Amino acid sequence: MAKYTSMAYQSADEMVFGTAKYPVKYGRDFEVGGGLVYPELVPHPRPGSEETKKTLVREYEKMVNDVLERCVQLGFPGIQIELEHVYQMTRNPDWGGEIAAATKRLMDDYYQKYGLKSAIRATIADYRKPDEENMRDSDALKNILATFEASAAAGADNLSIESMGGKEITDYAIVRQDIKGVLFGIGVLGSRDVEFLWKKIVEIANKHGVTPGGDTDCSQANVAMFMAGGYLDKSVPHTFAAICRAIAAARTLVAYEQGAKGPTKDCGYEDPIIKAIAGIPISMEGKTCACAHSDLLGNLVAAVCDLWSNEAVEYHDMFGGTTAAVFTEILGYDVALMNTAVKMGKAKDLRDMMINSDKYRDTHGFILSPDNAYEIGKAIVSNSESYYSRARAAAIKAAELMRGDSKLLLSDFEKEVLESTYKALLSLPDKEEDFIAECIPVYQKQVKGFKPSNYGL
Amino acid sequence: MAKYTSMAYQSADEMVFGTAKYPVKYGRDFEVGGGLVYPELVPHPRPGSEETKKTLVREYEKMVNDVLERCVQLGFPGIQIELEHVYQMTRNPDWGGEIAAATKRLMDDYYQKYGLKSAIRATIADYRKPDEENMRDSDALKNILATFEASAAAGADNLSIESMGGKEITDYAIVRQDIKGVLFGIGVLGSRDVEFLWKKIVEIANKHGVTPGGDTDCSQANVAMFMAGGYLDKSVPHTFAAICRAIAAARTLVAYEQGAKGPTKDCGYEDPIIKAIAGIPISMEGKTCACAHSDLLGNLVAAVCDLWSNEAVEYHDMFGGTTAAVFTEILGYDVALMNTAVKMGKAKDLRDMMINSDKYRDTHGFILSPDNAYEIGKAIVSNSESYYSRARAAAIKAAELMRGDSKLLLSDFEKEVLESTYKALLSLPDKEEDFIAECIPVYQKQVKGFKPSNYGL
Amino acid sequence: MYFLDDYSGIFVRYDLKRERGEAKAVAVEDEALQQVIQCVVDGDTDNIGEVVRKALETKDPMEVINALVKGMNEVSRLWDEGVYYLPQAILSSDAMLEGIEICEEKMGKAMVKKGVIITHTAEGDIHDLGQKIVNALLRANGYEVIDLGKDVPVDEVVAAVKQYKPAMLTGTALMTTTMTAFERISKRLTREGISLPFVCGGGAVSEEYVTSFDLGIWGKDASQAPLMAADAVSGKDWRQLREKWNG
Amino acid sequence: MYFLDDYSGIFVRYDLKRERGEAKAVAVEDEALQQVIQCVVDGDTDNIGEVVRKALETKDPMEVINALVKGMNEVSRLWDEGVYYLPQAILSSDAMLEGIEICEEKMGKAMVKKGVIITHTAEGDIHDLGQKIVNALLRANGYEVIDLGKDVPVDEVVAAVKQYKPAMLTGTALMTTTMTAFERISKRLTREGISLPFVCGGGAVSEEYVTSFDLGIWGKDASQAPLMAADAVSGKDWRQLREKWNG
Ligand SMILES: [Zn+2]
Ligand SMILES: [Zn+2]
Ligand SMILES: [Zn+2]
Repeated sequence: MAKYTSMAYQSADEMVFGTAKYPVKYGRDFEVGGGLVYPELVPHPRPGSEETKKTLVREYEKMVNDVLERCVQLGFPGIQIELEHVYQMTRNPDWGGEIAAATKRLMDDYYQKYGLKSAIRATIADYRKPDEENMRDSDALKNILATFEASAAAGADNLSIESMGGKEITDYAIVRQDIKGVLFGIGVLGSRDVEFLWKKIVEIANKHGVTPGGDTDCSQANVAMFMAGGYLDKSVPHTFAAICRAIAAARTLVAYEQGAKGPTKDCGYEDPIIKAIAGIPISMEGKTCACAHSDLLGNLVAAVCDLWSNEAVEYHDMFGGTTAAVFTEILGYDVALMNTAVKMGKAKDLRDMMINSDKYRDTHGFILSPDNAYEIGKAIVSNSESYYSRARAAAIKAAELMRGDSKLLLSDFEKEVLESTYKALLSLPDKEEDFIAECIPVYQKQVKGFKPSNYGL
Repeated sequence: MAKYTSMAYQSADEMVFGTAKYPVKYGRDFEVGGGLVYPELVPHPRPGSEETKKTLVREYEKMVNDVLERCVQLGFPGIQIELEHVYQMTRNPDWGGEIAAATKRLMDDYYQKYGLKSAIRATIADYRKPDEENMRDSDALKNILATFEASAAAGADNLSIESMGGKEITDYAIVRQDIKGVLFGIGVLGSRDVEFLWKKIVEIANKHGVTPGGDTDCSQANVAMFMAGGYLDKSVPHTFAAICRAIAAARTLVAYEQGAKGPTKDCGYEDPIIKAIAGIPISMEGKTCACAHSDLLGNLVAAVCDLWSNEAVEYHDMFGGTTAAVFTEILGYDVALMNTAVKMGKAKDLRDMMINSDKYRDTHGFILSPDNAYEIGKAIVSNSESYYSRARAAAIKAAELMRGDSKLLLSDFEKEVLESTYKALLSLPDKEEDFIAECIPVYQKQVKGFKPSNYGL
Repeated sequence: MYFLDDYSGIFVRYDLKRERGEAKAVAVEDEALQQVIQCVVDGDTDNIGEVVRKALETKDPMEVINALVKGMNEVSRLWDEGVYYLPQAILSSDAMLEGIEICEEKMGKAMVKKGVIITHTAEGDIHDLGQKIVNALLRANGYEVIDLGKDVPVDEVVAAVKQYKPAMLTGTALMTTTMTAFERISKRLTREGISLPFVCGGGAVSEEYVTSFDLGIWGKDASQAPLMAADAVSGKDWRQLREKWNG
Repeated sequence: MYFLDDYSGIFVRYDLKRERGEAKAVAVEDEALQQVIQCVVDGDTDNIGEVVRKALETKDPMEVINALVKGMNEVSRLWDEGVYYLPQAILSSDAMLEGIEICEEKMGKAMVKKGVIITHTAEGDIHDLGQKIVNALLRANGYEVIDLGKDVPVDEVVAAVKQYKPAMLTGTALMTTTMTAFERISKRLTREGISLPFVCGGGAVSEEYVTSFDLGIWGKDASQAPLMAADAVSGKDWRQLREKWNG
């Protein structure tokens, strides 16, 4: 497949929130990356509401209405709502379709009445089981594709997914600090599965005239990052998790090579690297997604975002209204601050504040700081012989950046992990075919259910 | 009583977040207004936990621990926790005391283990009923003072209150758009009650060597602001609510004239005016208090803050941890951004972004924009003959500012309200004694239970 | 300090775009009654006494009461349409109630009310502004309100329900740690076999909480109170009210 | 792009201050057993087979098993003290289990386990990493794990409990809309008169939710699983586990 071989931006400094090289327009007068940042609100239905289609549609109607009403109450110019499918919405394509249609009805209504700009992202649930079924021909896959169709037909503006290819290997490898396994799971298998899936998604999007949005390595790199956790956690080393993230960038990039146009998925922390390479608008989540998970780069991750998201908030009452409304309000003001900076001609000042807040707080912020993200992007596009070669180059670059900056302080343990991981990366074969040949027997033995044919191998 | 007759700052532009003319030090290595902003987290116990002292203390221990742990997990340098008393904590002085002691134990522990800076604000509940009992000699008052004592003895660093004087009149007046009543309730009666109460609070604080913090016109000006609500609400006109706020500044100022040192109470939206006059550090709440209530000045209100608060969040689980931890995280990153700006020498740039985000979004943001807040402060100190004269001057100034700035757009209805309120203000007597003489019979007739003797009248 | 001239992209003033209804005068034949109506529509508490007394010189008290109610209906419409805000409605209600009192004196008896409603603010809670607004709106709409006041013990609420047998009970609370009294009231009433709509609202009171116990209906806004009262008086039970107003 | 040199006031790197335990070697007399222990402590899955086979030449299988367990205990201590992280514990567990398997072959029978635990991931949920970690840690601590896998229907879980009569059941879920299966499992078991600790955890699963139904104990972290299992095997019932681990 055609791969990116050059950067969309001349330098990291050229990148800033709100503006992307290739803006995307859709929905109700909604433009992403065209100069302004918008909030992306992700509401999550309460447990129990998934019981019937009727109760779930009703739950979404209430959540969506709360979001749109709060925008008008406070003067927010526009918003994207993500319908992040719970299992039941993809398992039953008509559920997903009907919820998209209900969301669209409400958005049309607010647009007519108040001029509120808006758009819908439908993120279909990838519930294929890599270790139990045929990833390229299963009922799950059929339902997934049918739900993309139904959502596009019903009014979704942006089609996205968090695809799962390679997870059977990375689940095994992440908790064993096995960088080879991660490189194989994310860099090789993940990339191949993204390629397979996104050909189909782009086709569906084109057929319905909607936008193929993006993918995210949520199921793998985010697992590593979430397990790494905060300063007190001792699950996955933070240096190791950061290297997993660099690998994820090479994998997620495949979606855009297949025709996805962005804005990317909010939980793709690898997206600043993607933006540097592909120039597409990105959705990011940071401090205001604390409702969904904690991270050590709450401000930095907003530095080059085009949408700003809460990742997921379960629908409940708070003193200040429902959680959907509350997080719309916080996101909306975050975004207002960014857009004010744009209007004042000070966007880069605010960006640099965001960066300096977290660049040296931890490893993830460090490698995703736009300057370092850009370097990792360059390593990817300069090693485009194979999915493997660019993923490994990204990992090596991330390790080198961490090794080479004395301002990034590391505990002895983290240093040891970084050194051993770096050495392991250097010792791997150069050629993809050699690497694959080496990995297949190892992981067939160690990971129950791993089938190379799921990835065309 | 001695009144402020000059401004602490030479100009509005001199004011910026993180720095106050008169910083306050207390707690565990904690300084407010000394150059950096800290978060102030206010956790609220779940309904039912108030059943016994044991269950409530346990609830607080969990909440406080979640807050402190999240700070260490993410590297936040310090935090203030507000123990905002639910009725039961003040009604039973030993409850309030024991909860302060438990909080201190945990804070000492985190300080020793990690060096986390911290402080406790105890906000005692003013549950006197102005229309039913003697405000200056009742069981409620005795309990309130006893709880101040118990809290100070047990480890509270900052003693605060949301006092209620004049509420029987303003409750009546706000919903009748009766500016005379508001001026009487907040400007005259409120000021006199603050004077009465704060003499006693400052005495208790001094006795225990802790800091008398601040008061807030929560029970009056915030009622007007909350009822005014968003763009779609039609309860209290927004221009009217803004004028109530200006009056509140003249009232809340009395606490500092009596010896309170700040940091002020988070929900005192009048505090930018207070800071301009008195130079004390202020705690503010804005976008990140959406969990507690919505407002139209989410960013602007941070422009000159020294502590940054969530106002109140009920303790529950979210995907990302408990609400106490989640809002600690969001506040902590908000604050990290401000402190980064300080360190970069760009604090005023960020401040101006905050201001421009909301100055013309609505009337409250407009009058609390530091430039306008400063002007209102000048009106207060230049009319210091009486509590009444300065409160009225603040109101007139706020009205004039709104009338005089063509960038502040107003609906016809809001304009009418502004004009009629302005006229009413101008038509009032100049002298306090005349005003009081005019008001007493009117409100004795209209407001059941109003007793001038509660205010030494 | 630097101020922008153009705020587009930062916020949109949707409030300026809002459609606004028009203040139409209600025209009636009689000049005296017209003045009564006008006083109510204007919320003119200074003059209502005089114009009502004047009208009573030539009109039957019930005719005057009808004019007062007509004025108040007009006010409700204006509030609905965004011409009026809450203060206008409260002032009109003040005026109307003052007028009715004068008429009732003349009749020598109270006018027939639509039904009895008990209101209270929860034990431990001294914030009763919400309740006062509810009282005013209910009275303005013709209901007899038994106002138990604020910080009312559970026992007292239950006793009052037994004594007055209201069509509906309301509870207001600002704090979640005081609103738990609502659930206790609900349990006590249910145990005693009493079933009536118990509308709870205010500050921190959430729909999730109120609909978690029997009898409870969540009141989002004081302005709903008269409409809910109408449902209750018409015989709808608490389940029907909840079905209609919540969820 | 502008970078600061001094980050004080912005963040504090508490992680660097953290105390760290020391990796002490467990010394035993026998050289062969010492190597077995070392392989477990190092998580050395490449060499464990060889050293275990070597030790079995001179030692009784139960002696070797005891050495494997001793190594694993050392690993647990190192993890507790922050010397090791989860991956080290998992690799050691891999090594230990491989070693035990070899010993069991030699004995011709399985070693006696501390008790039976059933684990599963909720119906509709295909994220089973949490469960896999729980499995590894339970096995490393000597429990027999019946692994029902992921996306397991309620019926199947209930049937397995009846069949295997475990000391404890665990459920993992990433999504709240799948975790509702836990409550259904609890109800089914309770209705059939079965009472056992049902530890639920993972992703969106909250303490509030899990402690809202009978049998449920909230598991905060996979590392708690072996300790909870020990309590369950020692005869503590679900209420005692909840009292100890939750609240
Ligand atoms: Zn995700
Ligand atoms: Zn307050
Ligand atoms: Zn507060």
